[in-house]
Amino acid sequence: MTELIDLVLLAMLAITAVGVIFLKDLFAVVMLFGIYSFLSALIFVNLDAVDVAFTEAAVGAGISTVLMLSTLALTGRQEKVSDHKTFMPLLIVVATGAALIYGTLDMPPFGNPDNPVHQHVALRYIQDSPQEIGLPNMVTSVLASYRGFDTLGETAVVFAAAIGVLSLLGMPKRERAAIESGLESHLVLQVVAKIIIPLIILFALYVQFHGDYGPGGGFQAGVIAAAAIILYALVFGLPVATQVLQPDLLKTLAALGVLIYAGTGVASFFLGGNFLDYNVLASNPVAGQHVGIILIELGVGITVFAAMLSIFYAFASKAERKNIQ
Amino acid sequence: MILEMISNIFLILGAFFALTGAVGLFKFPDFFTRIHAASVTDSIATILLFSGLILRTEFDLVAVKLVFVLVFLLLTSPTASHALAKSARHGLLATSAETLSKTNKDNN
Amino acid sequence: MFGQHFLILPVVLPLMAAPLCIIFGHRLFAWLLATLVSGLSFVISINLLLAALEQGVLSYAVGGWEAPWGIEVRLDAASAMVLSVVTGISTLVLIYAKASIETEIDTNQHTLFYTAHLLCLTGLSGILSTGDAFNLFVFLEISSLATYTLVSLASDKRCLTAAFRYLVMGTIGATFILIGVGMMYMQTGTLNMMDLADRIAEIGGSRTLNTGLAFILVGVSIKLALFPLHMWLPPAYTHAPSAVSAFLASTATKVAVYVMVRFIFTIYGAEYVFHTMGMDLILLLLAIVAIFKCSFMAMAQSNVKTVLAYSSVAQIGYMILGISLASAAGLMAGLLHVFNHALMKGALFMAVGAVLYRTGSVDIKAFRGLGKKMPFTMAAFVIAGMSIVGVPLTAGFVSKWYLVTAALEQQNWLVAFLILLGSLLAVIYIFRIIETAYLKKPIESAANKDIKEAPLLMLVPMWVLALANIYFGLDTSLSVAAAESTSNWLVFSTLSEGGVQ
Amino acid sequence: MNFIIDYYNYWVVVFLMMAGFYTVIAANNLVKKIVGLNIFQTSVFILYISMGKVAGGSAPIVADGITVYSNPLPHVLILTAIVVGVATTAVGLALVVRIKHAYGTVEENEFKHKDDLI
Repeated sequence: MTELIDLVLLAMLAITAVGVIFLKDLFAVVMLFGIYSFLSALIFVNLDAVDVAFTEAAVGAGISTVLMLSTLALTGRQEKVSDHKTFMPLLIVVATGAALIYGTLDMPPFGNPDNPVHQHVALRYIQDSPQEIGLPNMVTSVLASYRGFDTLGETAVVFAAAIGVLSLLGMPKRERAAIESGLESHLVLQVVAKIIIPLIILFALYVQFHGDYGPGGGFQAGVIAAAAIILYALVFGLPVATQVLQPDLLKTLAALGVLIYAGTGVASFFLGGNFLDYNVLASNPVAGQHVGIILIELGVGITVFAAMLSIFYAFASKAERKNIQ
Repeated sequence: MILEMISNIFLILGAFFALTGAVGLFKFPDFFTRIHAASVTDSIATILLFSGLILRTEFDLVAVKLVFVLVFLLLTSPTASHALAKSARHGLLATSAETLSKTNKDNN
Repeated sequence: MFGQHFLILPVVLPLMAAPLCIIFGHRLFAWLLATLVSGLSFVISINLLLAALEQGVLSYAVGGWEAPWGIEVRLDAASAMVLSVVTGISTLVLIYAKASIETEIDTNQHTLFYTAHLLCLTGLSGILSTGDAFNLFVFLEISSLATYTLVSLASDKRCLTAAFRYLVMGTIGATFILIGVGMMYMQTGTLNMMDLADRIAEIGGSRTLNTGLAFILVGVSIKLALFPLHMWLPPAYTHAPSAVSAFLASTATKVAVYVMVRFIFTIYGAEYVFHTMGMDLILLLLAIVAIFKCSFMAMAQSNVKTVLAYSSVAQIGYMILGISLASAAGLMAGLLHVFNHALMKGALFMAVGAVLYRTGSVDIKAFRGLGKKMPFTMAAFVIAGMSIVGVPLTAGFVSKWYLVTAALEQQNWLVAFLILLGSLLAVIYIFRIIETAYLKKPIESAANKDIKEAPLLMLVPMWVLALANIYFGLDTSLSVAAAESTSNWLVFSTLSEGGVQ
Repeated sequence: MNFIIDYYNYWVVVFLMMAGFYTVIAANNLVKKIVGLNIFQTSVFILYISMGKVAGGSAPIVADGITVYSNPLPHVLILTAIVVGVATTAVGLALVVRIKHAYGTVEENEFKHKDDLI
């Protein structure tokens, strides 16, 4: 059954990918990309990667698509037809694809429990992590503790992206007067948005703190909370949103999250452990792990929330400036 | 046992409505009729599918979560359809009837 | 109590300083903090290098989880040497940047510049010190993202397309590395480099591992700008702010060369890569084409930064050539050239940046008569230029000498001859600039009259590097010892694990 | 037949990767290049997640009555990689916006100067 669903979803993915290649309407291309992301999220669920699916749906279909659409608002939605050379790219792609197919021939069979992947390192994560870390969600255990250094790097990447976008596009000015954006007429939207935005934020908090037990964690929570504010900005206008959450505050928050994460690591070596060794943070190791994981997930959540939102602000303010002109 | 039967009926009906919505999306002539077809999937199909799923749970936390998702979908999907239709009207997209009458006028 | 934690500090210090720069925001504070942190990392790296020369390998389990379950931070003399170069150059560049970016970057972007620089340093240090293949990818992406930002900070609009091209090619490279690491993981079930090496030696080879290696090599080749995947480098280095060009030219590609050495010698083993897969011939050919094609390209340019950028691609050819000789001597010569080239290119780009600061142009015409007007800057340029050419008593001579020796050791006369011929090409493109600066009459105009020597804050780091070129040309004990011990170690470990010969 | 069942997943993923890769190198429009880059990366994610699947296993969250779990490690790696992907996308799109502003076009073949080719 799993294989059948997998096959159907893969076929749909293939159709979507081909559509992206041939369509010239960029709006449709971006929408197809959103669909592509959702479909791959479904594949991830089907292959038991619920945390990944959650993130892919929130990021690929959510944030990435919104950013692409705001870019299109600034650059135009039609790809021009050109006599672009297609032969060389095709040749490169066919050669690369052939190399990959050659590589698949010795790959271990799909789904076989005897594969080396399932035999070596992963065994400890599956068998011992519930005792060593004390959390039922193994993905959170591995992400936050065994491979906490990766996740610190990931937080730094998000921070670097925020720095990059800010340096390229600049921040919206807070004091600018509200602009006639024609949004007042969308009364239904505004009423519904008012109802669901608190729900979304509540859900983000649930995802943040329930990530130890079910799918979720700081990253997903940060993206969902950012989505709530993005919705607010879309329905009520960017100037109103920047009054509520000021761009400068966001910049500081993004930096603060990284500091919380790295600071947890530094704290653990002042308490006598290695960097990011949470065992020393409390009297017994399991409690220490718990404290450490909550702290670093908080750091991740804050950075991701603030970084994603400031990236959106930067794009949206550019688009708005263009509308005024 | 009976619950499972009812659940099956709900699920099959839900799937049927989802399918009709998809067919309508392709078959109908203009944007507004298409969005009408699409909202069939949003409303009745979702309600039926979720009711069917809830009947299959043991009425524990999972059922509560499903109810939450259902409520959320019922709030957002019609709003999305509304916003789409309104933007389309705002962007002066014509219904097929209007287009027809316009071309007729042009021909005359 | 603190001693063992030194290993992680070169990564963590800049990582924590970057957000602090943003929180406090003032550019002077950001500059001070960045320079301080970078300098501190440099001192720590030197200590780590000395410790590594003594003890061999330093290892640190992040999070207290032993490898392969946790991520291991692992330094040997090779990585500690490159780490010292990276942190050292970063410190000098930061000192230099204070004056240099005043004319090249908008004032309210300065804090962002220092933050991005610190993040780039974090990424590079992370790549050098991690012992985990996937962790390497993460740090590679930190440094790459920061680099795209740094390149695009310049005021010339062409930096934008250069940064975009860099971003697209860099991301393709990173994705190729991701595919390769995935294939390795699939076959071995582990991500730790030492564990991977053991298991790959056990398996001995498979089509999946071959493909994984091919993808990693292509991905890394994009990052290190190996011909013909170098297209992103010349525009990026030409249009980036001078401080950024100086930093990137002397560190980023060098770190990528190090990554290639790691994957070839530590993880797969020289036996696998060179004998089973026959990569040595491909790499050798590409390296030689790179040296000649890009040296000729360098001659044809009128923008001096572009000349230096193409020269970088050619010099990378020498490093890859050393690696492709597949011998201890070749590897050592390659690593030595990594070290020396960082010194020369750093000084050259700094000198060009100083010219840009005073004259507002980097076209070769702007160099007319600068020998008199900016004597110290041009003298530093001459010294570093000699080093590129490989004149005796400079660092460049040492690495060329070892390269030729390594080629002759294999009775490879043709390669040895080509290395010398390549140096001759370097004479042409470097001398063209020096000739313009010293022998051509300056264009007399009002604006040209008041060109002065560059400010002290720019001269000092430039001269530190220029003198380092001479110092490491005379006293080769430290650099050669570091390169030698590492290459012995690298090849030795592959021999013992692979059980060759 | 077994051979196909064992490998079909990988082959389709290879096709998807190459579709994305082709879009990156062949597309004329910079936004489309970024979309292609995303498709390329997402397909690599599917490759990783496929290798973590254990037939008959379930999501790696401890629950009563479940004995076989899929491998959590690829999930962790891909979580990180997704974040890296969106970070790159954001910076790339910001560059596109600036390029449009500076050059007035985002079509590759409309950049006049040779240096501006991407």
